[in-house]
Amino acid sequence: MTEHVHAVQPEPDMVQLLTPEGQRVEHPDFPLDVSDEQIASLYRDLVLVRRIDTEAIALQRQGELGLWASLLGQEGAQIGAGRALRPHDMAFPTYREHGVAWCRGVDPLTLLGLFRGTNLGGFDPREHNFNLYTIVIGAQTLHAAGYAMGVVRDGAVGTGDPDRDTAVLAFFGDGASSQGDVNEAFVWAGAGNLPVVFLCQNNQWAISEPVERQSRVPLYQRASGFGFPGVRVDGNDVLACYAVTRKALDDARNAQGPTLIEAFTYRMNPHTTNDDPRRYRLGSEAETWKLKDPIERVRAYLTREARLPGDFFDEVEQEARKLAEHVRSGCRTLPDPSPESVFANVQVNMPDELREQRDDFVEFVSAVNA
Amino acid sequence: MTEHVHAVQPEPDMVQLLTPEGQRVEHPDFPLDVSDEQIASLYRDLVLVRRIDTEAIALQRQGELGLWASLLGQEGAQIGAGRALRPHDMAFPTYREHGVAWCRGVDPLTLLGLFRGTNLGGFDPREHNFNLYTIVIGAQTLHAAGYAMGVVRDGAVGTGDPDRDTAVLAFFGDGASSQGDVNEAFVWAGAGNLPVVFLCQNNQWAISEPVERQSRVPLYQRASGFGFPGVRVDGNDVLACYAVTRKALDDARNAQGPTLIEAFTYRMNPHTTNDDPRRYRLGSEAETWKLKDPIERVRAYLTREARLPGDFFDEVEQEARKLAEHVRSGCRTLPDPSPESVFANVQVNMPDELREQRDDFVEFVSAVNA
Amino acid sequence: MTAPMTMAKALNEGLRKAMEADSKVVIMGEDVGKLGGVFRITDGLQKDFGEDRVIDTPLAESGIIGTAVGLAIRGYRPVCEIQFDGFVFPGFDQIVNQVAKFHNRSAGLVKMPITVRIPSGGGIGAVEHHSESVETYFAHTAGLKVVACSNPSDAYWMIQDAIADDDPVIFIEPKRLYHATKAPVADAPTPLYAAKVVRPGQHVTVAGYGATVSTLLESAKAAAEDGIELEVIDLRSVSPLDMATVLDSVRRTGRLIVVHEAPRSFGVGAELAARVTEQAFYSLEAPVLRVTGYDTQYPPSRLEHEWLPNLDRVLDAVDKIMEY
Amino acid sequence: MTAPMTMAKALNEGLRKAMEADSKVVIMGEDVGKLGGVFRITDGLQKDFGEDRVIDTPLAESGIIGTAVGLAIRGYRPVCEIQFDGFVFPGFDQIVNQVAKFHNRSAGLVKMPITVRIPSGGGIGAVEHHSESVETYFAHTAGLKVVACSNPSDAYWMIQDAIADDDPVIFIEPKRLYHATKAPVADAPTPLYAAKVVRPGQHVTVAGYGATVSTLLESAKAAAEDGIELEVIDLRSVSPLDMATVLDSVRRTGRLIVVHEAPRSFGVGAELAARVTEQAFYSLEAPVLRVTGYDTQYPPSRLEHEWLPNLDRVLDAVDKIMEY
Ligand SMILES: Cc1ncc(C[n+]2csc(CCOP(=O)(O)OP(=O)(O)O)c2C)c(N)n1
Ligand SMILES: Cc1ncc(C[n+]2csc(CCOP(=O)(O)OP(=O)(O)O)c2C)c(N)n1
Ligand SMILES: [Mg+2]
Ligand SMILES: [Mg+2]
Repeated sequence: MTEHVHAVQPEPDMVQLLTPEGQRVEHPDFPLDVSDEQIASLYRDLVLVRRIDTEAIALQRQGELGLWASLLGQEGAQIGAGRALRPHDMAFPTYREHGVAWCRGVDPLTLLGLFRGTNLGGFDPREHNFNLYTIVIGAQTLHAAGYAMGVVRDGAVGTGDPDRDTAVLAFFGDGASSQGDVNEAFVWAGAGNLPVVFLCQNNQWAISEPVERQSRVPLYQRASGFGFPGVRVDGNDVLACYAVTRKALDDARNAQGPTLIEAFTYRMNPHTTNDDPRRYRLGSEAETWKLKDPIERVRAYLTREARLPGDFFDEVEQEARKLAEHVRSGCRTLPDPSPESVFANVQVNMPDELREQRDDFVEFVSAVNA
Repeated sequence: MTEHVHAVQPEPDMVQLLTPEGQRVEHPDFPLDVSDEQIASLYRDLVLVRRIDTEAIALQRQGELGLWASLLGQEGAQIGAGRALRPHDMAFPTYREHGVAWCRGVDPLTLLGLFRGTNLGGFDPREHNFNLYTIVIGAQTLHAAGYAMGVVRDGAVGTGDPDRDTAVLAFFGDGASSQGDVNEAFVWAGAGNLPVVFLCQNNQWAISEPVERQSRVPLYQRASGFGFPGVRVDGNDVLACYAVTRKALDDARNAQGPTLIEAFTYRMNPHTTNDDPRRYRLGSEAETWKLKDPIERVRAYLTREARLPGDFFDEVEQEARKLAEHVRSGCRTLPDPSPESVFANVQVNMPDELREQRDDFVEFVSAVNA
Repeated sequence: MTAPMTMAKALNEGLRKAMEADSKVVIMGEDVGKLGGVFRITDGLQKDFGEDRVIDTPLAESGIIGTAVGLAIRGYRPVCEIQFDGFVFPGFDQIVNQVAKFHNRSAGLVKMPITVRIPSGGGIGAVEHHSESVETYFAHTAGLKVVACSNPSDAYWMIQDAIADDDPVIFIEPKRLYHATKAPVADAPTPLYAAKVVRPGQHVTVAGYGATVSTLLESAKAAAEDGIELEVIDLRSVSPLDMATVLDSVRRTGRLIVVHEAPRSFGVGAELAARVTEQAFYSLEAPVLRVTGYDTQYPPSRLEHEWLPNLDRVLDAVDKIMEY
Repeated sequence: MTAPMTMAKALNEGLRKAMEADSKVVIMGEDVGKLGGVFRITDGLQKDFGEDRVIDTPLAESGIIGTAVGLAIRGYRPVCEIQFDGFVFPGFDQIVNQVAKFHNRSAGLVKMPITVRIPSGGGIGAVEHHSESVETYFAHTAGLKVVACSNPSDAYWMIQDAIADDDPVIFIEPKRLYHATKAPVADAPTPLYAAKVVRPGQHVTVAGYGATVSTLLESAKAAAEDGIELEVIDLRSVSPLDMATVLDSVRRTGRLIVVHEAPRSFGVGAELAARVTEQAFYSLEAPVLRVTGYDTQYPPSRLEHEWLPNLDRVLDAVDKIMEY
């Protein structure tokens, strides 16, 4: 297999605030004064969500999960964007935003039901202002645009009141950029000046298809033709992702309209636990991206620049172990769905014909289990 | 009703080669040497297709057609683009490209069946390399992209042989620019470097919706984010439309990939004969556009600059009358569809169950008519 | 009872009432604002309720439905207008994969009180895609309800009840009835999901919905002259089906003819035939017969009146079913 | 007879044969190239036939189908892969409004020899949208043919016949059978649109297609032990339906049970019930019964095996139908 060469290279003007070597650099458009404590806390997020991911993969191998979509390599984009959200902002994830879920305060166990097959999501998006995972590629970007229409109609944008003004953050992938729905969401957002930020994690691959199958120009450039700005950020730089997303969300809240952010990153793992990337890409590609690891650069900064003591890292590691244990044991004890539940939520008001089918099904299941 | 103000104004850089006053002007990127004879022949096209349109509207009023979508005001865009096509190029119209059909050599009567309700189109797109009218907004742009994929696979692009190299021209409207299909067609064309030219007739309105409902930036700008050039041309300037489309088609044939052309024009008539524009726009808007009439400026040029004798215009008028008569009488004698035909073309191979239904239907119709 | 009004006017009044009743109701679609929709069903509503509640959307059906889902999550109650039946398909994915599944996906925690209005059916001499009957696609989709109005009074009440329903409802409007006749609006509604016997009769039950109901009533008149009494049922709801009303009738008549404009195969008639045969097997004197659109693409309008279920074809079926 | 192979392999071989037979055949879809598709059905084909004939498309189903229409107009014979059943809906408009209507719109002058392959159905423990049965939507659409393979030999022949057909064919592949068992490929095909009696029996006719056929054969074995002989019919084609084969069987057994994974209401079972009741009314000892998916969204995978038609539910239906 010949090495796959990516035609779309990171732009020189890709926003970066922390180099792969852990050096803080400045960007004129995105000033960021963030304390070392804050950076340390971002480090903690990065490590913890990576651990959640690692555990979930292990659980899948052990047959406890049917499937898992790993975020490995994308922690910087997800934590940076996730931490830029305010509590009352709303996030619309795909199926891979476990890191964003973490930032929203969603218990990792809440995410597992879908992958274990005990439910289809099963949580209330409004509890943490984090939508249910959406599997149909691109569909959620229109939901985000519609939600933003609601925000506008609620008078929750451009009032200047930080506790009132609300932004919406829609996630999608490089492959999703080709879907009609995503482009229609751009139409709605641009023409309607909606308070929505589109965050495309360009992890270079849509399963086996490199991003050039979707576009021969950088994806952030898609925005201008719809009438709003696009910016490419180093998706492995949590600080840059934080700064760029915060700015875009502020603009949205201040009625300045939408922004498209392309977080340039890499899917280090297979597409899902079902996938075999050896069929379509060389391991060497991942090796080069390993050098840009989103966690290592922060660790390097914290040790070299901020000179954090070693026991800080030990504490985070401790916490990660606890979290891992929580995920492991919690997953195994997730309740199986009841046969009733299959019918209970088909609609709010169940028609009679469905009652009969429910009774039939419930009786059958109990007979089988008897 | 307050006057509707269009936010999207024609750009200074909108390509124009013939002013509304009939003055030839040059544009650095689009040199055009056309003889006065050629311009005269374009004038003839413009007058004749306008007459076809006028007759069709009259036929609808008389109940001979169920519906008609008028091209009034868009003759320049359609004749300019239509005449830039080579015989072996392929055009994909919407339902309004009667002028393009004319350039392709399609008898106007062929277009009437659909509007009269005697068929659904009923001609072979390959006969004149002009596709069937497509009513589902935007769908034909993907057909054009797919056809262009076929052209590439046939080795009919970039060979340098003018009789072999083939371009595809896809028409759509300003409203259509919002459809997922149109943007997906841009994705395919850009990522695949397809020999397809997208021609958007921005006639300012999608039925009752002004173009700003679709976009807050000029539509030609949509192209860059998909990786190909976009250009705005004065859609009421037949010479500019000819020059710009010719250049784009040449690029496509030469494997230079797609172009988006926004022909900036105006829908002078109601959306269709069913529509009542008084409900949503002021007549004064049409009045200002009347001053930019695509035919008047050519007539002015031919009289003042080319000094064509009056009898040229008389001849064209004669021809127009003949054509009108052809349309009038031909429409009334269009054959009604046979009951068999409803079933004959459901599929190539008719299943037995359908035969029974056909016989049932045919028998019923003959009974009714008996 | 009000003064007589057209179905178009009744829908317009019903929408107005719904918007007055709940400030979260928003109307969205192509040309629904200033124009009032190509059929004028939303006439005057933008003027009275403002551009924030009566929204002229960009031209994309997936966008219309997809943004409605987002508005519903935010607590709104969107009423989407699809301009013509054939144009619901670009929005089909958002309806089937999102609107119909979201409540279930959320374990019942999020409601999708979305109403999708679809001017439907043929008989108006229109071009391709403007005369189709798409109800079966949605009836086969779990999580959706599908209703059709057949007269101004039902139109007025059903649209309000559909909007007030916390479940997504596909609201089929027989476009050729919009301006067909005027009728007064009853003081109280029939329950949204209940079928209605609109003419009693003891020999044959004929069931339809939407535009075909008037065809059935004419047919009943004609059949009565030959001494055959048809019991005409307006199903009103295609999903769920009010089987109690249908079965009660068929158990009395022993004969059922189902009529709809949609193609016959895999249509509503098939489902009724299956259920009635299963649930009233020993009451049936004859098989359930179907008078429907044929299994073809919708024909050129010059042939649509022959193609559509009509009086003659219904009476043929009546003769046929009486022969058993 | 070949050596035994899986259905996945048989489809792969069939596709290879089709591409060798006609240079206008192109395969297009998401990940069909280097990866060979997420199920490896197109494994190795891009390597052997090149990127021009095995095309990794951008990620958009409407685009995949819409460009296939354009390729067909240009004289190609596209084979589109939809990655999973639930993802056909973004391409639904192009299938229903263009693929199904184009030949008719052109008065028969343009052919649409497009095959849409859809890995379908449940039972693989997948997440939402990956286990659905979408055949009924297409069966209700005039202009489309819908077939489903139930074993490697049919898979090998049917995919070639579907591609060779000048009409558009929706090709349903029961994904849980891809790697389930190996079987040899017969030397000659059964006609594409013919149903097949795969086990004779005199008491009850049970008809299914795709993955349910194996369930029916197991059920027949089990029922035989109780002295009840089921005649098992593999419908193979959902549209058109081979009624001759079904009616011949039902006229002998007097009893019919239809089985499919798709939700019951407005499904394939309803159409068969309607037709059989109409065409064999006096032969029926009992109403046609349906063993199907329930009228719910597809359940979480932990409950799918109970939700899907299975041996126990089929045998329950057999007991029930024998009581008439
Ligand atoms: C409409 C639709 N088509 C196909 C799929 C199958 N599928 C799941 S993920 C995926 C690739 C997505 O790539 P990208 O958008 O880059 O997101 P990533 O997985 O890389 O995060 C595909 C094709 C789907 N889920 N939805
Ligand atoms: C998918 C779809 N939705 C809605 C319609 C109804 N419709 C017909 S024309 C039209 C407006 C089209 O506007 P534009 O694209 O600007 O083209 P124009 O009519 O101005 O030439 C609409 C909404 C349609 N034909 N197809
Ligand atoms: Mg990706
Ligand atoms: Mg327009």
